Amino acid sequence: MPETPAPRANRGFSIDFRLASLFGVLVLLVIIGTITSDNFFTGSNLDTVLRLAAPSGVVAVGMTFVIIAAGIDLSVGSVIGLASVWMTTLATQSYGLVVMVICGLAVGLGAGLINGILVAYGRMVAFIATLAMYISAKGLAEFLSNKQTQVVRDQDFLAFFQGSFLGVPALVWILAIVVAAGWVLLNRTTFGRRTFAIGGNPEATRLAGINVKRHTAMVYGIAGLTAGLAAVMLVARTTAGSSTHGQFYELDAIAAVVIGGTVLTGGRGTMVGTLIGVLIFTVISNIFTQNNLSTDIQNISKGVIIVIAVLLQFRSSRARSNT
Amino acid sequence: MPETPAPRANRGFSIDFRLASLFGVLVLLVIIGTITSDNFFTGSNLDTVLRLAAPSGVVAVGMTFVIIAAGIDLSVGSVIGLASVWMTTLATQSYGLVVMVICGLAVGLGAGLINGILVAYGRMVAFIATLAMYISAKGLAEFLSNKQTQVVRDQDFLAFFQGSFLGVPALVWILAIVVAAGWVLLNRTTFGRRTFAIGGNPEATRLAGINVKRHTAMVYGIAGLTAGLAAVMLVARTTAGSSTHGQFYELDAIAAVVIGGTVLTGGRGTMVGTLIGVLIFTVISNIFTQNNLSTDIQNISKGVIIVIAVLLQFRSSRARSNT
Amino acid sequence: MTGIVKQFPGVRALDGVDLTVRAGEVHCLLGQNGAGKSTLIKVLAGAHQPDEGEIRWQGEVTTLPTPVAALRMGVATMYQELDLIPGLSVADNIFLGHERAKYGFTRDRQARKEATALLKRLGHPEIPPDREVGDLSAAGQQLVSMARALAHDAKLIVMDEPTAALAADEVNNLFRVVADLTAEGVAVVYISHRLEEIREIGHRVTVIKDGKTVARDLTADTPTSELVALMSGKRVETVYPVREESTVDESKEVLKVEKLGRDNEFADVNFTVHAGEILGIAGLVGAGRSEILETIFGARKADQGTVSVNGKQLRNGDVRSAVDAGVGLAPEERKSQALLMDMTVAQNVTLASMRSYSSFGFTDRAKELKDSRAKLEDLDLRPSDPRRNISTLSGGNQQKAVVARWLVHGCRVLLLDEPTRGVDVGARAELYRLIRELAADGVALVLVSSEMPEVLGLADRVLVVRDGRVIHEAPADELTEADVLDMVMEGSAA
Amino acid sequence: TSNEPPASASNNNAGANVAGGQGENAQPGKMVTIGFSAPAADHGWIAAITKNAKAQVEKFKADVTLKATEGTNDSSQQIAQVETLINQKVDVLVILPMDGKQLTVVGQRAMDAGIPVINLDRIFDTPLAYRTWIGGDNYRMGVNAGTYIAAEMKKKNIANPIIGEVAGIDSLPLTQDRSRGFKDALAKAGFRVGPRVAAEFTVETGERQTANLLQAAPKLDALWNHDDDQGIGVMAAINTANRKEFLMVGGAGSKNMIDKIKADTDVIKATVLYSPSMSSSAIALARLLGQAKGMGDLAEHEIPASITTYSAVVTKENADQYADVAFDS
Ligand SMILES: Nc1ncnc2c1ncn2[C@@H]1O[C@H](COP(=O)(O)OP(=O)(O)OP(=O)(O)O)[C@@H](O)[C@H]1O
Ligand SMILES: Nc1ncnc2c1ncn2[C@@H]1O[C@H](COP(=O)(O)OP(=O)(O)OP(=O)(O)O)[C@@H](O)[C@H]1O
Ligand SMILES: [Mg+2]
Ligand SMILES: [Mg+2]
Repeated sequence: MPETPAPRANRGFSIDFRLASLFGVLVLLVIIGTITSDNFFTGSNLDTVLRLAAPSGVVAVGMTFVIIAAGIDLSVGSVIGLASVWMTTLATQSYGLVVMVICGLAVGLGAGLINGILVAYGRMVAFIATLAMYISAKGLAEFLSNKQTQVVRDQDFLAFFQGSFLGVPALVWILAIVVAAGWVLLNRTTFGRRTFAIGGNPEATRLAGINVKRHTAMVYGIAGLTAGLAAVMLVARTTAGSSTHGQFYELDAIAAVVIGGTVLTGGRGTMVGTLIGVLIFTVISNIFTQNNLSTDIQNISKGVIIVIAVLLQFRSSRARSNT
Repeated sequence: MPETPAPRANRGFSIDFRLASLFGVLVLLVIIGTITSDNFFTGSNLDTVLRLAAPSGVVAVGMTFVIIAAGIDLSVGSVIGLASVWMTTLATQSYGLVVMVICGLAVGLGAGLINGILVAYGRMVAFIATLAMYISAKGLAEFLSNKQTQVVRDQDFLAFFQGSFLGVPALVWILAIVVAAGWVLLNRTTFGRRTFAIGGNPEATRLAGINVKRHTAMVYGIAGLTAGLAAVMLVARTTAGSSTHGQFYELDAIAAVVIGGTVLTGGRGTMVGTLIGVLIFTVISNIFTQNNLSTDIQNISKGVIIVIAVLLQFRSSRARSNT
Repeated sequence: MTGIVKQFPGVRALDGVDLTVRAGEVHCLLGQNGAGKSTLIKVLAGAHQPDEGEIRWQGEVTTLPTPVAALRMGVATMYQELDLIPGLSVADNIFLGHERAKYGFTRDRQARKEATALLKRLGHPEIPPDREVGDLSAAGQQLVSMARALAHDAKLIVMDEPTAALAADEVNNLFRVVADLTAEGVAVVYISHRLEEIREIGHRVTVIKDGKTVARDLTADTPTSELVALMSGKRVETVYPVREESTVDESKEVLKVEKLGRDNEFADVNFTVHAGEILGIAGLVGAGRSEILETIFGARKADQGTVSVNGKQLRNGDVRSAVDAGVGLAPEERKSQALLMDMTVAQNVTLASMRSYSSFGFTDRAKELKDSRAKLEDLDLRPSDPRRNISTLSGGNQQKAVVARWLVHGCRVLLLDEPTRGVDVGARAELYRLIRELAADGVALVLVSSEMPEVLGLADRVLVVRDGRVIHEAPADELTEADVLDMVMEGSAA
Repeated sequence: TSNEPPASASNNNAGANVAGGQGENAQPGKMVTIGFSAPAADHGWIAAITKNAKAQVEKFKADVTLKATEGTNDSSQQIAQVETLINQKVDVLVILPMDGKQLTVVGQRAMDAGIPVINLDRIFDTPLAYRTWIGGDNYRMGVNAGTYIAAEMKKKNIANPIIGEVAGIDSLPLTQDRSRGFKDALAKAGFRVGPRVAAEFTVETGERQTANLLQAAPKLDALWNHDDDQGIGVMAAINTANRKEFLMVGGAGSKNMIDKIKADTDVIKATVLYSPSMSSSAIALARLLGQAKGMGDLAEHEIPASITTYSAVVTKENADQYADVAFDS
C-alpha cells in the first residue's frame, strides 16, 4: 500500500541478494578447486588466477559502462590486438616505456571514440558499428604487424609491468585500481548517474537537458580506453604485441558483466558483480587446468555451469516479478 | 517522440526505401565485381556465390525470427558443428541419407528448444543462455568427433545434395525454399504475427491471451532447426562433418539480419532484407578473392563497407525521426 | 469477487476487496491513485494471481490462471497502461490472440474489414486498419484498445481509465458505445478519476481505498464531496479549480515565442508569458499542442521562428540551452518521456540539475537527498521517502516528482503538458494548488490540458489551438467552456 | 627417433604413432612427471599432437605420469596454464606454444625454476627458454612444396604456370613462414604465386575459400594447400567445381590425403609432411631428460639441444613408407 513498507529497501535487498548468491557461487568454486587439487589454494596459484583475470577484468569494467548505457561493444577484443601491435612497433618502442603505454591507451581510446561517434551521432546500431570496428581493427592490426608477433625489447616496460609491489603483482594492482575507479565513477559521480539514466530512458534523459549523444560517445571511449589498458597488460604478460591478442575478450567480458547482474537492456548494473563474474570465469578455467580436463569436457561443463549459476542467481529475483 | 505525424503510407515507404537502398548496395557491389574482375559475372561464379550463401542464408532466416522476437541466438554456429558431427558418425551414416538428414535436423531442433526453454521458462537472458549452449555444443561436438573430421561415405547423400535440378544447385534450391517458407511463416501466418507481437511488447502479448513462453521456445526451436539444416548443407558442401563447422556463423547471421533492417530490440524486421544482407556479405568476400586482396586489407575494407552501407541505408529513415 | 488479496513484495496492493457486478450495468470503480483499482482488474483479467479470495462467475467459483482463461470466460479488459504492440497494424492489434486465420494462415482482408466495422462503431471509420499503431496519437491508440475489447464478444468489459487520453467529443463517442453495450446486457466495469463521467454513465459505484472496499452499491448520483471523502478520507470542496486573484507581473516578460512553426505540424505561433502568469492552451487532441511545447523546449527543431527567455534567444533544437535558461517541461507521456523507472525518486528529481549536486564531478548524495526530501514534502508527495524507487509511486505522485525535478532546478518557465492525466481527485487539487503557488512565486507557466474547466479555472490567459494554428486568444475569465468547445470544433473564431 | 608402426598403431589411440625407446632406454627408470601444454585441439593436427603425447605416455606408463593442460588459443591463458604446471612442480615440461614469442617468458621462468623445457614445434625467442627444441620447419615445408611444384611444371613444360595457394590462418607466424618458403622456392625457378586465399585450418573455410579461388582463376596449373585438415574442404570445392586441369600439393600429411595420393584418382599428387609424430618424440625426450639419460644411438651423453624434423614430400611412389606417420585429420 502506498505509505507502508519501503520497496526501495526491498529492491536493494534483492540486488544484494543476487550479489551475495553470485559471491556464493565463487566461494563454491574455490572450495571445489581446493578439494580437487592440492595446488589450487596456494599463493602462487592465486597469483596466477588474479594475473590472468586482470586484463579481462579491466575490459569488463569498460564493458559494464557500455552495457549500463544500453549499448554493446563487440570490438574490444580486436581493439586490444590493434593497440598491442601499435604500441610494440619498433618505432614506438624506441621512445620507451611511457610512450608505449600512452600509445596503447590512445589507440584504444581512439577506437572507442570512433565507435561512440558512429553509435551516437551516426545513429548506427551498436552491435553493427562495433562489429565493423571489430573487423577493421583486426585487419589494421594484421596490416601494421605484418602478421608477425612483435617482441618487446624495452626492458623497463617489462620490469615495471611484470613486477610486484608489496608482494602483489603490478597487473593485479592495475585491476584493483581500475575496478575501484570504475566503481566510484559509476556510483559516485554525475557521469555515472547519467550513464544509468541514458540506459534507463534516453528520451527522458535528453528532455532533462543532458547531452545524450556526447555522453554516449564518451562511454564507448571509456570502453576503448580499458581495451587499450588491457592491451598494455597483455603485452606485459606475453612480452609481445600481436594481432591475435584479445581474441574472444569481448564475449568473455559481456558474459562476465551479464552474469554479474548488469542488464543487457541497460539502466541497471553493478561493478562488484562484474568483478565477481570475471573471477568466476577465471577460477573455472583454473580448476579445469588443475584437473587436467580435456577441452571438450571443459567446454561441456563450462556451459552447464553458466546455466546453473544464472538459474541459481535468478531464483530469488524470480519470486519478485512472478505474477 | 510520442506522436510523430508519420502516416502509414509514409512508414511503408520508408521500409521499402530502406530495402531498395539495401538492394542498391547489392547491385553496386555486383557492378564493382563485374568491373574489377572478368570472372565475376559468370554463371559458375554466381553459382559459387549462391552456394556459399546458402547455409548462412538458411541460418539467417532462423535468426530473423529470433531477433524479431527480441531475442538473440549466439549458439547457431556451434550447433551447426554439433549437428554436422552427429549426422556423420559412422553409426549414423550406416543408416543412409534420410536418417543422416533427420539426425542433423533433430540435433539442431533439440539444441534450439533447449535454448528456448532456458530463455522462456528458465527466464535466462538470451545472450547468456545461448552463449552457454555455444560453449557446451562445441565441447560436445569435439567429444563426439574425437576432434577429427568425419568424412561422408554415403554417396547417395553427396549425390543428392551436391546435385542440381533444372540447372540450379540443390543447395540454392534449399535456400530459396527456406527463405520463401520463412517469408510466408513470418508475414502470412498467425505464428509470424505473434512473433512480431512478442518482440514488440511481450507483456501486452501475454495479456492478449497468447502463450508467450511456448511461442518463444518455438522461435528458438526454429533457429535451431535452421542451424541443423545448415549443418546438412555444410556437410554436403565439404563432404565432411566437423566440430569446426559453422564457426562465426552466428555473427555473420546476426550482422546480415541487422543490416537487412531487422531491429535488435525486436518487433520489426523483414525476411527479404535478411536475404539481401546475406548476399551482400557473400558477394563482398567473393570480390575480394577475385581481386586477390590480402586478408588484412579485406578486413579493413569490410568494416568500412559495413559502416557505409548502414549509414547510406539510414539516411532516409533518419530524416524521419529527426528532432 | 470477494476478499481478494494481492501482495507484491513490500506492498499489500489488495487487502480484501469485494466487487459485485451485474449484467447490463456500468459499475464504476473509484479510488485514489494507488488504491489498487488496476491491480484488482488485473486479477479479474487473469493477469495477476490473487493470494487470497474468491472469484465467482455467474454464480460459480472459478480460477483464472491465465489471461486466456478470462477471455474465454467472457471478460475483456482495456488496461490502463496501453497494452498495444506499436509495430503492428491496427487490425493486427485488434485481433491479436484470436487472429482471423485459416489453418494458421492469416486472413488479412477479413481482419481489415472487421476492424473497420469495429472502428466505425466507435465513431472512427477514418482510422485505417493497416496503419501501424505506433503512428497513432494516444487517443487513436485508446480507440484501438477499445475496438480490441469489443472484438472479443465479451459479457464483461473492464475499462481502466479509458478517457484519460480522450478529448470531450471522443468521450461522448465512448459513452454512446458503452450505452449500446449495456443495452445488450453486457456489463462494464468503469474506472475513471473524472467524477462527472461517472454521473453521466455509471449505475453503481464501488469505492476502494488502500486496497480495501470502503463503500459499495452507491448510486451514481452520490454527491461529489461524499465520494471524495470516501476515497481520500478527507474533504475536498471542488474538483476543478476556481478562479483566484491573478499574480501576473506585467512588467516582466519571461517567455517570448515568435512566429514559431514546424512543417506539417503547426505554424505562426506567437505569444508571450509574463512572470507569475499561467497561459493555458486549449484544443482538441491532435491539434499540435504537445508539439508546440516540445518545440519551445528545444526537444524538436523549429523550422521557423524563435523562442526567447528573459530577452535571450534560445538555440534552436537544443534542450540544454532551454534548461540552462530556466525552462522546464513536464511532458505528456510521463513514463516514456520523463521518468527513469529504475531509479529512486531523489535521482529522478535531481536529474536535470546534476551540476548543482556535484563537486568535481562527484555527486553530493547527502545534499541530493536533503533537497529532494524537502521538495517532496513541499509538494506533499506521498510517500515522501526520496530513496524509494519511483516505479512504486502512483501516477499522481510520479507527476509531482516530475514537477519537483524542475523546481529543484529553479526554473523560471514551466511547460506543463496534461499535468493531471490519470491523476486522482485529491492529488489533482494539490497539483492545482501547486501550480498557483508557482505562479505566485513568479514562475511563468504554460499549461496544456484537454480538460476545459482546468484550463479555464487555472489560466490567466487562454490560447485556442486548432490544426496547428492559434485561432483565438483571450483572458480566461472572458471565455466559457462552451465558447472554447465551439471554437476548437468548428473553428469559428470569434 | 624411430617409429614403431603396426603394434602401437593398433592400440586404442588409433592413428597415434609412438616412439620406441631402445636398449637400456626401454627399461623403466625413475618416475617422471611430465607437464604438457598445447593450444586448443580444435584442429586435426593439434588434436593429433595431444593424442600422440598421451599415447606415448601410455607406452611409458611404468615410469611416466602426464599432467596435460589442453587448451587455449589465447597466449595469456596458456601462460597461466604453464605457470600452473610450474606451481605443480612437474619434472619436465613439454610446451607447444600458441605463439613461441609470447610463451618465451614463461619458458624461461620454468627453466629458472629448474624444470627443463622441451619446446615443441613453435620455437621460443631464445634458447635460454628451453632445454631442447624439437619441431618442424615451416619455411622448409613451403620450400619443399614450391620445389616439387616447380619441378613438375618444368617436367610438363609449362612456361608461365598459374600457381595458387590456399594458406592457413593468416595471422599466425607459421603461415607466414610457409608462404615465404613457397614464394622463395618458386622464385628460384622463375615462377611466382598467383591467386592466394587464406582459410582458417577448418574444412568449412577451406571449402569456402577454395570455391572462391577457383572462380577467380578459371585455369590453374598447380595449387598448394598448407594444411590437410582444411584439405578435405579444398578437395570438396575442387570436385564441386569439377576441375581437373591442375595438380595439387597438400601439407602436414593426413591419412586421408596420403590415401588419396596413393589412389591417384584426384588432383592431389603430393603432400609435404609436418608430422605430429614430433609430439611422441617430445614425450620420449622428456622422459629421458627426467631420467638423465642420453639418446641411445648417439654418442652424446646428453639429449641434443635442437632437433628439426624433416618435411618429406610424400608422393604416390613413397606413400606406403609414410603411412604410419599419417594422422587422422
Ligand atoms: N507489479 C507491481 N509490483 C509492485 N507493486 C505494484 C505492482 N503493481 C502495482 N503495485 C502497487 O500496488 C498499489 C496499487 O496499484 P494500482 O496500480 O492498482 O493502483 P490504481 O488504483 O490503479 O492507481 P491509479 O489511479 O494511479 O491508476 C500501488 O501501491 C502500486 O505501487
Ligand atoms: N484520433 C486521431 N487519429 C489519428 N491520428 C491522430 C489522432 N489524433 C491525433 N492524431 C495525429 O497526431 C498528431 C499530433 O497530435 P498530438 O496528440 O500530439 O496533439 P496535441 O494537441 O498535443 O494533443 P494532446 O491533447 O494529446 O496533447 C496530429 O498531427 C495527428 O496527425
Ligand atoms: Mg490504475
Ligand atoms: Mg499532446
